[in-house]
Amino acid sequence: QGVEALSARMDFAPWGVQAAMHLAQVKGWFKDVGLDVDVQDGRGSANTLQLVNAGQVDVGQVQLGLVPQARMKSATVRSFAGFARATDLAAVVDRDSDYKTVADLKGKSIVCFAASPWAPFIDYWLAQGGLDRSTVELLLVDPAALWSTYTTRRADAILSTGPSIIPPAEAVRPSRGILASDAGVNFPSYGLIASDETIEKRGDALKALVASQQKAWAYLRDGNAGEGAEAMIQQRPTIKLTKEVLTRQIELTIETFETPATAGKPIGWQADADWNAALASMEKANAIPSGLTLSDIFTNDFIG
Amino acid sequence: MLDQVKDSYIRVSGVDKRYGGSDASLVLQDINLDIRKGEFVSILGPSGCGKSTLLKCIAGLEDVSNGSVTTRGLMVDGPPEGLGMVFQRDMLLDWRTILENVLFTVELQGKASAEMRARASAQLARFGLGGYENRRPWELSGGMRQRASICRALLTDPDILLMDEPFGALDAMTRDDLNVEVARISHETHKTIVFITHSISEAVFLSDRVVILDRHPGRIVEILDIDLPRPRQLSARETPKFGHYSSHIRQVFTKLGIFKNA
Amino acid sequence: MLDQVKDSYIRVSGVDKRYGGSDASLVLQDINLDIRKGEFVSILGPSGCGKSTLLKCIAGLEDVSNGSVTTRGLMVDGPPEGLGMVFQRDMLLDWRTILENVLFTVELQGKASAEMRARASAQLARFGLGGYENRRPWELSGGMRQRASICRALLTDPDILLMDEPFGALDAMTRDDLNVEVARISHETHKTIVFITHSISEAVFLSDRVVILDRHPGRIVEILDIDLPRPRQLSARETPKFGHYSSHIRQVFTKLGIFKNA
Amino acid sequence: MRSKPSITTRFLPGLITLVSAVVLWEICVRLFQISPILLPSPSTVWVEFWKMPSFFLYNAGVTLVVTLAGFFLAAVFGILLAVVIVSSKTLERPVFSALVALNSVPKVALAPLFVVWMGIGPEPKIAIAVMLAIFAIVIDTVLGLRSVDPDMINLARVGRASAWQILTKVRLPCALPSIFAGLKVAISLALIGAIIGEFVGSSSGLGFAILTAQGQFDTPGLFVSLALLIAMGSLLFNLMEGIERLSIPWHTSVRSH
Amino acid sequence: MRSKPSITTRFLPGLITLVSAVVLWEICVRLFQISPILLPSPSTVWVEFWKMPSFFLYNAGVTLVVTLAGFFLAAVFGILLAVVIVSSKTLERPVFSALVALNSVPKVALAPLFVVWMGIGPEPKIAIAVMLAIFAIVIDTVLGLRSVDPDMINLARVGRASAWQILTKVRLPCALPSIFAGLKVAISLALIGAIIGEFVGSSSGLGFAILTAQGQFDTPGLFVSLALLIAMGSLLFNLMEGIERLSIPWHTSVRSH
Ligand SMILES: Nc1ncnc2c1ncn2[C@@H]1O[C@H](COP(=O)(O)OP(=O)(O)OP(=O)(O)O)[C@@H](O)[C@H]1O
Ligand SMILES: Nc1ncnc2c1ncn2[C@@H]1O[C@H](COP(=O)(O)OP(=O)(O)OP(=O)(O)O)[C@@H](O)[C@H]1O
Ligand SMILES: Cc1ncc(C[n+]2csc(CCO)c2C)c(N)n1
Ligand SMILES: [Mg+2]
Ligand SMILES: [Mg+2]
Repeated sequence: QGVEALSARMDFAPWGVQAAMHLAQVKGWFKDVGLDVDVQDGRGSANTLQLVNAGQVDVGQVQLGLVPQARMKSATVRSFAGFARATDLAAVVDRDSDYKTVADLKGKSIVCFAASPWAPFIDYWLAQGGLDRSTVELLLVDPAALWSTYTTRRADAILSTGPSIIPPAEAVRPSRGILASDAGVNFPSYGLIASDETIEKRGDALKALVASQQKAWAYLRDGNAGEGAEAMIQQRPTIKLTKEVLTRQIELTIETFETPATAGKPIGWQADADWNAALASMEKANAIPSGLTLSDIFTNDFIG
Repeated sequence: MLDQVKDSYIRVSGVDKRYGGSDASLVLQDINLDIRKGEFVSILGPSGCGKSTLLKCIAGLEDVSNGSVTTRGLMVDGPPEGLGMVFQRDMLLDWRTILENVLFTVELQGKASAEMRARASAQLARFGLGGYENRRPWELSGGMRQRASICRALLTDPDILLMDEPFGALDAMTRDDLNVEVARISHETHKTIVFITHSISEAVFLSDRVVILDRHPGRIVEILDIDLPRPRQLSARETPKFGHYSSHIRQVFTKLGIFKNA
Repeated sequence: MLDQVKDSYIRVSGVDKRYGGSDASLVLQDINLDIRKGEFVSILGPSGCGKSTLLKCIAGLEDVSNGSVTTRGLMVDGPPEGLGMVFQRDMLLDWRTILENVLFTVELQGKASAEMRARASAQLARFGLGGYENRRPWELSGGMRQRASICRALLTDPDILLMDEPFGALDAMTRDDLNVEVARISHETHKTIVFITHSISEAVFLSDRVVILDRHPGRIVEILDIDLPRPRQLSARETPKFGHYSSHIRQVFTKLGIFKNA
Repeated sequence: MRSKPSITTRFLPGLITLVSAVVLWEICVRLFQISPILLPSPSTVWVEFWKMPSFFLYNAGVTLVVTLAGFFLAAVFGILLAVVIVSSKTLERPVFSALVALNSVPKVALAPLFVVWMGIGPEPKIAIAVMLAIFAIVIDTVLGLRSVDPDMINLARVGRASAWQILTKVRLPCALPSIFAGLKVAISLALIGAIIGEFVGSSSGLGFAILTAQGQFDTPGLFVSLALLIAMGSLLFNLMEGIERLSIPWHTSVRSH
Repeated sequence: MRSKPSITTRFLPGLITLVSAVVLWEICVRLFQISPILLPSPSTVWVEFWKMPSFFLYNAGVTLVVTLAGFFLAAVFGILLAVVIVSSKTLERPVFSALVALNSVPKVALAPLFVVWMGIGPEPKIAIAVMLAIFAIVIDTVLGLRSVDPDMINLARVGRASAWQILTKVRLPCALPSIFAGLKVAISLALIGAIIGEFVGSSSGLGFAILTAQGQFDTPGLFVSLALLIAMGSLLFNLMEGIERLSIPWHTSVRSH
């Protein structure tokens, strides 16, 4: 029995959410399940989703909330595992500021990038605090400029994900997040996607991949986040990764793993209830029309 | 008609020429000229009368607006075979050495060889440019450039040779020498030569016939047969007959009132 | 020495000239020449002997390798004031009409005016280019271009006029007319004129002195005073004295063995 | 010897190419049933445009303004720098080195710095457009200024032309054909620069529209913006060519064409 | 009348500029205590480079290969297209229109689609480099080919030169100065193209190094890559200039310079 090659593309440059992949690589857990996985860095969730859809890579690890939108635009990808099942989208602000809700950001400057998963929800989200684009200063910049805009205090808030931003910000601008879900934006976070075709034809490989990831995430959850960070540093020697930051990112990511609807279910298992709530908020935000079927968006067939 | 065509090596019949659209003024009007094989014909005329234009029409470089040009009985609609031309400007190519410039046409015709190089060098030496083979055009004086361009035209040994004021930039003595050289070439190789010049004595010395043009529009006013024995020596210029021809041409020009009331 | 400098309007003393590095061969060797105000000096010499180079040195366009040039007692290290020059090539600017080309130098000197335009037009007409004011250079024949460039040099009414084969592309009759015109200008306006030509008779006809150069390297072999009465008519060319000067120059050249054994 | 082509004969072949390319594309997409998220058909793009024509046209207008501002500044400073380079032996190498260095840095990589330094107003966009466009102008203008026949300079020197006159009355007119080549390249680059600038930080313009479309898998929307860019780019280029024809009718490249 | 400058006098001024710019930068950063995350000092960048010299050099090598491949293809196809444009009245407008259209599309916007279509190998990067570089070459070559003195063509025609010979023996040599101007612009654009390509999808090259550095907020690392890009860009440009000098010693722009 030979090993099967599989390419898996991440969302962005290496950060904590990708730890399970690198850990499985280092621990040999891919080999254990008969896989030879090529873990690639990405250029944004949207871009990775496009590549999966075009067949350029087999599997993507992306913000799953993008799948319904993509599906509407005739993409043929589905999620086959959802790890971070709660929303991690957040408005990140100074830790000791007194911003608590959307409404508190009135008159403040908020930075985001145009291709962000946040983009379609911004107006809806602002509206929950009685705001709109005329009552806040919305700066849309390149993803690369996002960070420097926030850390040089050109913006009061950054629309991003809590787990990715808060740990590295600790050193330069200690921050905390105001979760998007507080304002009714329920957006499923990181998980794995593949094209309908791959799902149909390479089920065994996907199943094996999910198994290895479940094992890795469980291991990380059980107090071994630091090892995940080390695995990443080992796998990406030329990139200046900081163990503390990665560890914290892993921990924060794991905090988004549980929703009431998935309590007690295996890691990666997705609940109809969560997705229905997600679709409802997307419909309200006019990000998608109504009428999507859940089976077009995700499957639990590969969760062992 | 057909006989005439056969008889004439170059035949210009009823040629009109305008530059630009049909509204442009006539540059050449009703030019008729038959040149036999081996003949030496000079074209004399005031500046701007259309000599260069006529030569370009014969070479197939300019379309005629009316009438036709044939060489060797064939209609000219592009440069015919076996034709060499010296342009009024020297047209040396800056990216080639002088020797390479002289070899240019030969090269185009795929006839470049070590022997040709030797012939080109010899040609250059004969024209007083020995030692300048590897110089670039911009390192030469005006007259030297002109001589190099004559060498280029001669090297292919063309059957028909069109020369547009080839000796304009040369001093009197060099010019005399080259006159003798051209007369020799014409006599020995039976090339058909059409030669534009501003020098009346040069025209008489070299030609079998001298075509005199007037301008506005350019048209033939007289074709003068030069009945001097060949081969001619420079001393022929001192003969009364020569003087007669020269002063006749001078008279024609004076009658035309060239220049003063242009 | 100082007196001499004061006396001579243009003074070339001990000039050597090489192009390129110091290893390049000499083009001009030990040229000494004093030209008085109002004098007409022609330079005769075989093609490539360095006539144009000498003129450029006088104009301050080329640095001399040795020796010095002064005009009006001042060292030349760039073109001096009140100097006009006709280049061997016509150097018309393609982006200007003929009239604008003629006005070019005047414009540079801030002297363009409606009156100047009228004078330029008149000048053009006198040179047989009436009606071509608004044409572009490429629409003119070689001789017409040359005449336009002479008009340009004359229009500023320069005190010193340097002319490099200005009539090389002109027919005999036009040339005669312009010879008369230049002689008139020289006589009436007392311009100091240095004139390069290939025509011995032109040199004799126009000049107070004729400088004869030899080549390899270019050097003065004789300076001939032309002692003919002024103003001169074209008929002066038929006088015995004229013939004497001409044949003397011819002899000098023959003795130098110009061309044949170059 | 060729007669002057009329406006129709000048633009007809281009138009025919365009139309046939569009038709071919439509056929291919329909034949191979390519998903619109990968490559939408022209008709889809057309329909998409008409869903929000004013949105697209407004953003195109924003980009056009930035492009023209960037191009204009690049032309002025580019020609100025070229003049400096050609005029001054001392400044030549430093200016050139700085320019080459500047040009080797991908503007996209500088995005964070731009936003930090200049915010997200029109300034950084214009700056990027200028930086992208200026190089071609400088290189071509320098070539043009240096290709003048030395005897033409001599002619002006004999007329005691000042350095300024030699520049304006000889060198620059002589260099015009080259300068126009530079400007034609630059106008396209200014457009690209404007888009890159909008990528870096903007909430309007076609660059912004493209990014938004990309983030939402709206490939038809993306293509509407691209089509508008193509239209704008072609228009600007042809405009430059027209200006060239009017400005240098005397040059061989225009005369013989 | 100027004497030929030696290698030292040619490059010394550029070097001095560079060194003084670097020194000034170092002083500013130290004086104003600018955070290295915004703008690192040259010394920080230097130290950063020596932490992983082989990493940076390897990635620079990868980018260099893509750049050269892109440049080479752009040169070949650019000159070819220019020849087609100049030679064929029928193909002229279609080819030109297509080229202008292609050039108006910002490659940064197209890059993601390229990766989607071509994958993440070197192909899309080379394609982007080619597309960015080719336009300047075409425009400048067309100008050069069209600027030939008509009588030079006549000279060749009298020698009964074939169309091919007129092209290779008259038009192309005449056009060389213009072509080199295009190539000098193109080599810089090819480098930028390679980087843009690497931004979108790559796991090596300086574009990749820049992106990962950005992702980690590793500004010093970003600047090492930028410095290497500047070095590479300057080197390639000066190389092109050297080749130009060797190839067209006869042209006024080289002779008088
Ligand atoms: N390309 C052109 N476009 C328009 N008119 C032209 C063109 N070439 C020549 N002409 C006109 O045609 C006439 C004849 O020119 P051509 O060059 O044939 O004269 P030419 O007899 O050779 O004169 P020259 O002895 O001065 O060389 C002139 O009036 C000139 O203005
Ligand atoms: N730019 C240059 N570089 C090198 N050598 C040159 C240059 N210009 C002229 N020469 C050389 O200098 C010599 C004299 O040239 P010049 O042009 O002064 O001759 P000329 O007497 O005017 O000849 P012509 O009557 O043919 O015009 C020639 O041998 C020529 O090769
Ligand atoms: C929606 C969304 N927006 C921004 C980021 C930002 N981000 C992605 S990777 C990275 C580097 C962290 O070390 C950062 C800041 C994200 N992940 N998701
Ligand atoms: Mg002529
Ligand atoms: Mg001369």
